[in-house]
Amino acid sequence: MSTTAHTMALFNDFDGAAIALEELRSRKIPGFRMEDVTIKSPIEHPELSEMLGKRPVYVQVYTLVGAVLGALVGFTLIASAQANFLVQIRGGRPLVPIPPDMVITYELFILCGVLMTIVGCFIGWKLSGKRSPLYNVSISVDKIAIVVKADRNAISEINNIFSRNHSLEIIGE
Amino acid sequence: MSSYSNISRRDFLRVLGLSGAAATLAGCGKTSIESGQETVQSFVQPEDFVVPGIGVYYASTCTQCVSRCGVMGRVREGRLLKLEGNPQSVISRGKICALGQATVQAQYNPDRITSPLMRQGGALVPISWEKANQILNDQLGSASRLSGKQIAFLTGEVGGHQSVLLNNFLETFHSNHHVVYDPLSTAVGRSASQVVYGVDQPLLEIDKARMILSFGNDFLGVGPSSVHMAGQYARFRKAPRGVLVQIEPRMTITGANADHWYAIKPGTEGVFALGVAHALVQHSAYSNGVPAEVISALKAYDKETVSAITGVRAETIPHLAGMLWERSPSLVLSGYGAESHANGQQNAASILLLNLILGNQNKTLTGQAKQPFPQLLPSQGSYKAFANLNNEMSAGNIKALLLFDTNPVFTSPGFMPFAKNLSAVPFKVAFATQLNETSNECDLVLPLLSPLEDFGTHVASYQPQGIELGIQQPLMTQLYPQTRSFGDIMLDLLKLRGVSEYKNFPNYYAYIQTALIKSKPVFKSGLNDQEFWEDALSKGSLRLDVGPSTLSPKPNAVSIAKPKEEAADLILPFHFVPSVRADWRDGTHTNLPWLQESPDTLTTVAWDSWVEIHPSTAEQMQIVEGDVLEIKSSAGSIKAMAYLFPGIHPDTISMPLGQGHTAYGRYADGIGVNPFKIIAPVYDEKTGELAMHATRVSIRKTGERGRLTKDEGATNLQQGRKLVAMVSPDQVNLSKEISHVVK
Amino acid sequence: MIDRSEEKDIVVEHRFIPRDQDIDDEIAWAKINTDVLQSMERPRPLYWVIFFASLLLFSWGVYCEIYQYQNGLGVADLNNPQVWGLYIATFIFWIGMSHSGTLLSAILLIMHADWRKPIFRFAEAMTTFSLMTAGLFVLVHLGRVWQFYYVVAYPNERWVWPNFNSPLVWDATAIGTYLTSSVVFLYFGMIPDLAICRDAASGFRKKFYWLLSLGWQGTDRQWANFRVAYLTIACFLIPLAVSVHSIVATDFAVSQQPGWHVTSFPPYFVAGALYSGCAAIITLFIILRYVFRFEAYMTMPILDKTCRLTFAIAMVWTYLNLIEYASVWYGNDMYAKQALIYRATGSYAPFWWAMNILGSIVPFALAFKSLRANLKIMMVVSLLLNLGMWLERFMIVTPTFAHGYYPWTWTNDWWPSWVQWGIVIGSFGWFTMLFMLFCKLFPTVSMYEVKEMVFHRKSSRQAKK
Amino acid sequence: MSLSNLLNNWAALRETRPYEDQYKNSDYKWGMVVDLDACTGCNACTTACYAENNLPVVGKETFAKGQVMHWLRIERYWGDGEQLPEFPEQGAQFLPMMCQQCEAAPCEVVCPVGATHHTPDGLNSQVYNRCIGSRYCSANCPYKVRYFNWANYPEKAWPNPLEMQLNPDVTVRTKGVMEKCTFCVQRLTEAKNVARTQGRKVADGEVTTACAQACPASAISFGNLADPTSEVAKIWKQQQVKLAKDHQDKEEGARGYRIFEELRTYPSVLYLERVRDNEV
Repeated sequence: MSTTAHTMALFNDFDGAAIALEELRSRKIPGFRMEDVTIKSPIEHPELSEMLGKRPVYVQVYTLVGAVLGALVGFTLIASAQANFLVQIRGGRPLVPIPPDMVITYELFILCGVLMTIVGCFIGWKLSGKRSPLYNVSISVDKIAIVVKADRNAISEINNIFSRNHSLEIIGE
Repeated sequence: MSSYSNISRRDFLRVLGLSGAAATLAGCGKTSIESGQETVQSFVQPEDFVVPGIGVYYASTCTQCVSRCGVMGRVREGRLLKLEGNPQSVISRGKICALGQATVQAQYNPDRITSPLMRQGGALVPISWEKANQILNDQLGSASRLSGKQIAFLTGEVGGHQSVLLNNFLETFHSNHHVVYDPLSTAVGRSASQVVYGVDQPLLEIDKARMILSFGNDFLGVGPSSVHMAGQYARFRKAPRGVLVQIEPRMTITGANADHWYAIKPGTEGVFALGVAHALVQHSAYSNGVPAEVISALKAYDKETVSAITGVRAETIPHLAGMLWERSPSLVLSGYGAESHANGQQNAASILLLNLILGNQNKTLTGQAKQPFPQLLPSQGSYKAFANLNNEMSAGNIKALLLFDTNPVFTSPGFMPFAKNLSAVPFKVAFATQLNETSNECDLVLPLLSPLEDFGTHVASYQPQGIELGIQQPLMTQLYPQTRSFGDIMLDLLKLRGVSEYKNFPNYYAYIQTALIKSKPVFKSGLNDQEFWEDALSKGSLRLDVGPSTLSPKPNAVSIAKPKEEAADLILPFHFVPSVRADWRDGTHTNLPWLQESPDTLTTVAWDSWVEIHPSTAEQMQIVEGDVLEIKSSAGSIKAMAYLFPGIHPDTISMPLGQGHTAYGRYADGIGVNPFKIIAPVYDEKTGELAMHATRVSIRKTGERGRLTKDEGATNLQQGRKLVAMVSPDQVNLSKEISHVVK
Repeated sequence: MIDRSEEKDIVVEHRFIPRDQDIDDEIAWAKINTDVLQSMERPRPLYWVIFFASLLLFSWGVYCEIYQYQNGLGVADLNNPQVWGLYIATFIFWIGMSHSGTLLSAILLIMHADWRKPIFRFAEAMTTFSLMTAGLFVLVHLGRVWQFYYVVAYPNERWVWPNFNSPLVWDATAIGTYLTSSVVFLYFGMIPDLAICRDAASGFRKKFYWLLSLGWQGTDRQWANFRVAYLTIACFLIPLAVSVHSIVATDFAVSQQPGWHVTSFPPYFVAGALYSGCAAIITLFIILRYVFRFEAYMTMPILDKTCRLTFAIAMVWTYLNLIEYASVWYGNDMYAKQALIYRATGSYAPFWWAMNILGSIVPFALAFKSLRANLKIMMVVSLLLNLGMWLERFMIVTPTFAHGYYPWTWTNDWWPSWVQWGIVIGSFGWFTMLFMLFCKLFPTVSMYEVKEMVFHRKSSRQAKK
Repeated sequence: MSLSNLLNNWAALRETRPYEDQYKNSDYKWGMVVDLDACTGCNACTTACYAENNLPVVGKETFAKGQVMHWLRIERYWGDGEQLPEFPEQGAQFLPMMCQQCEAAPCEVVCPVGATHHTPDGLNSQVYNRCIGSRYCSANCPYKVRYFNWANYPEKAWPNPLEMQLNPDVTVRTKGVMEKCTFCVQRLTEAKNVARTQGRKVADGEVTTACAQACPASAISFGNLADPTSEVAKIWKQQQVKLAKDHQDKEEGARGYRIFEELRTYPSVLYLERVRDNEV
């Protein structure tokens, strides 16, 4: 069986959780790294997540790629389609007219941008990856949870820290 | 013209309807039926020269109106698709009118009758030809005792060998009782020009005239040869450009194309003409050659008097006189409008008098070429003959009545109880392609081939250039096996009557082929009989190039009365002027969908009847478009929607003839109303013809309002756009232009 | 369909909330959950009345469409030149309606105006559904609807493509993009709430929400990515929304018709769109507030703000409207001028004046606080505004056709047939039906955002102390 | 390969029309001249069009709805101003109006599916199979000469045996497609094929439209503008109207003009002004 284990503590409010986190960080527990801490909360709380150290987000990169590709591929496809269409003059306009193509290019630019953003976000969520079993419905109501992954022997100490900071409930594996 | 006196039945040539120039012929040509029928394709075995997918053209002659234009039919895989003008015909010059093209729909009309019909218990039921022939034999066969006036043939203006056979058939009853009824007969005009020129219908050289002064003459619409005249008109408009002035109470198509159009009180056209004549004879250049009594009689027609009577501004008269003076040769025309009044012939004569004064005869006005086939000319209709027949019928003197190419029940005026009298006639036979109000009342209806399935010969009463003997040939196999050619039926009837001369002719085709081949010498053709015949068939006509004859007018024949103003009628304040649409005529053609769907070009109304009323009059009476008006005359009343029409005299209202059918097929029935029924019994004093434009009526708003079915939108003005630009002749240089008018 | 006993256990507590406060920040998070979830469980009876009424209208519309499909567009009494009639007018109307959702959601999100939070969800839903409705009209007005896919640029062996010069193809692309994006935006912003539903629900509904919530656990990583992605999409949506309606405007501005060939059309259309959208939001706000007992969340101060926003946009629209008239008037293009004069004096003049009054005068009702505070009046006003906006679209289409370049085809008395009216009415039924279904299936008030709102407001208030 | 095609022919793909001598090197450019001075408004041309192009007769009710299908209509105006004269003293002004076959046709640009486009011989063609019936072309046509199949007209228009008259060279259009005057393209195609098999060009006067053929006053003439020796080309030249110009600088005396020239549609139909004598 693996040497690591998970534990989760529920807190009433962000302040309680914050103190607990602070203590976790200050006490250098062997076999415990701050990176392995996850917060689960009903709403977003940037200050709290900052205490976990930098956790970069790459969504914008996907967005950029999507938008740029969308525009380029879009224009090329349209223009070459027009160039290939059995040569038909319409209203004396050029066969490959720039302004109309710009309109469509613009739309594709946005469309691909949006879609790639979603893709980026899903990747950020490690979608279809396994979700941790340590979850409690009250999180979606009003409780804040701190989930820790650490060596088995560190778990008990961590749990102590939680209980000392009067967490409502501690759930292990 | 329908009289056919002292014919000796042993005169074979007469049997063939040849006389005059052709009367000194002999010998007999072989007949080949097959050769003729090769012009007809069948779906099953196309002839060698029929390439599937390629349209082949065959020449024939149009029978829709009296013009008898040469036409070509486009035939594909045995189907007739379209009619075009035949360039080899000088009458049509390769052009064709709407009415002519619509013949195709008479051919394919879904309401055609496909077998003989017999009246049984009030209704017409289909019967076999055997039965029909038996009935004919019983009634008209050699056993029949009918003779003289007891039998009558009532037809439209039939001509060619049809009329020859028809008259020869009557002849076997010792009868010449062939009554021709044309509700829009030009008898008055003909008689007037007889008086002035000694001919029925002088030749109009429109393109030669530099100015045309037309009193309601609709030569572009219902003229004697409107397609030909449209071409002449186009040339007339090219440099040196002629000027057309039209004077009439209700604008015709011709009036719509005039340089200047004057609205005049109906029936006063003659007075106006005499006013112009008066203005002209002031100048010695015009007075000499004019009898003194005429000049003195004209004195009464000073411009004020004339203006008072006609309602046209006084200064117009010297102005027009001046123009006629400048623009010689001119051409003055009297038209149906001017002639259809109590003083109709008087009007026409006075108008034609102007030509004499202006010396237009033999310049723009000549006589037609000498006619070598007088018997083939269409017999001209007259109301008087028709009225006499009606009296005979009501007196019960008519025992058998044969009807062909006419619809008197629909076109007879409302005051005449024709329908009632007709039902009293013991034996009534109708020859028809489609049932109509009249054939519906008959005891026996014989189904005819459509004009496009039949053979025929035609000599137009108006021969614009030389003589053209139009040949009508089938453009496709007959649609319905039970339908037969009128000619064939007549031949059979003649055989029933035991006339021996017709035994040699198996059918009408053989008959006319023989007849025409016999007439070969008239055309000085070098071809042998067979070639001559096939050449004629392929050209669609036989031509004789003879120049026009000269006219010898008789000025002092015109009697000029004192001008008198007609009293205003308080009960019936409005003049009623029924208008004739070129493609509807008297209503014979309103069963053709194309002609119903094509909007009247002046009002753009389609699929309906309407009442044309001048906007100012409408304003006084608070009438707006769509108001249902009741038009009441002494003879009856009809209802139709109002259309505000500026091209009409404010004291006049007008309605189109031809609508209001009740038994003429799905496209005509229940559409509009029939103005014939409110025509009042007013007759031309000289000829006794019914005066179609002399009816007085009153208008009543019924309170109902509808929506006219018309093509024009919310406006009939150009609203500042340059759609139809108008320029005056001095702004353009016509002489430099490339003209493409067919000569 | 709801009996009294159930009624009892729903309590809407009435306690004092300062008038300036958008929402009671003492409200407990747990209560937010229960309130919103209950709204999905047991709405007031009126809900069902509305739902079935709209179902009825929709089925009538379907009947009319089938009738038209069978007999051809002739039964709509369209003709030459009146080729479009109500279909295209109503199409623009629905497209316009769809803009407010984006406005409230995206723009206010970026501007950190947090009073949007209780109402943006249904606004976005409105966007999505009105877009779907608009899409219907594109199909309905086609002569051969069964061939509609010719407009789509799908690869085919004959290299036949749509005509990319045609504004209609631009439309198709723009609307397609907009629909996709706004659906994504709506759904994406809903994921945390879907998780809440998942946790609260049981049975097959649990499965349903479990699937939709994409394993949301509210971890810090999920929140971080979520925030960025959501914001990015919002940023995309704003220019997109603007482009969509300006492209719809080009349908007309690009064409030759006098009265359409106007440079100021795109901004004019966009303003009109936002205008009608906001008016519709007010309407739905009032309805939802009652039907789902959202008095505690859709509060009067928020309505007040929405109304003020609407008033501002109404004034922008009025300005652009006048600009259009002015530019036509002084542009001295005879044809356009005739068309304008015809609109003001011709046979459609009553609608033109009604449109101007409803669009530019009536909104002044929104300028008075006392009136803004009165739900009934606001209901009526918002409906009037939308009527005005519909008339605007009608004026753009019908009188212009009636009075184009070519006098011969001028028509004064053209009027749509019952089929057209039927389909237009049906479209309202279809929209309401979809919207009501949505309200039943998904949380109409964004729970997590309201929690944030409450949380931040409370903390900032305590900080002040 | 699409991309290469795009890049190689970039210049050609960016060409704007019409331009001076555009048809100099092409075999055909069909054009028409209508002499309004000769036109008598007799309806022969419209009937010919019905016969040649299988136009359905729609009947009274449909006609009343404004859903009539005449490709060629005769318009009748009483004046050019905005006031109706008391009497139309210079007669009526007739205008045969059919598709103007514009060189820069507003209808072509807006069709979403490219059902209408310009052919090499300068016709504004309509592909019925491709048309989805958005009617945008009609909305954008300044002349309003495009006609839409509002119902399944063939069902009722030709009760047996009337359908035997239908021209096999012309499609019978179904419900929901747009149609309009084609300059009798079926005749043109046939003539071109015949000429090609004989290794020559179509001669002047060899082919003409149904309306031009019927017109009793020969007011309509039709031909090949690309051939300077053809009648129409001569008339255009003599009237000093240039196809590719939106404003003609012509000297006094020429009466040729094109309708709505200022809209830059460059029609292929030249109208000759109606001449009427004012001094009468």
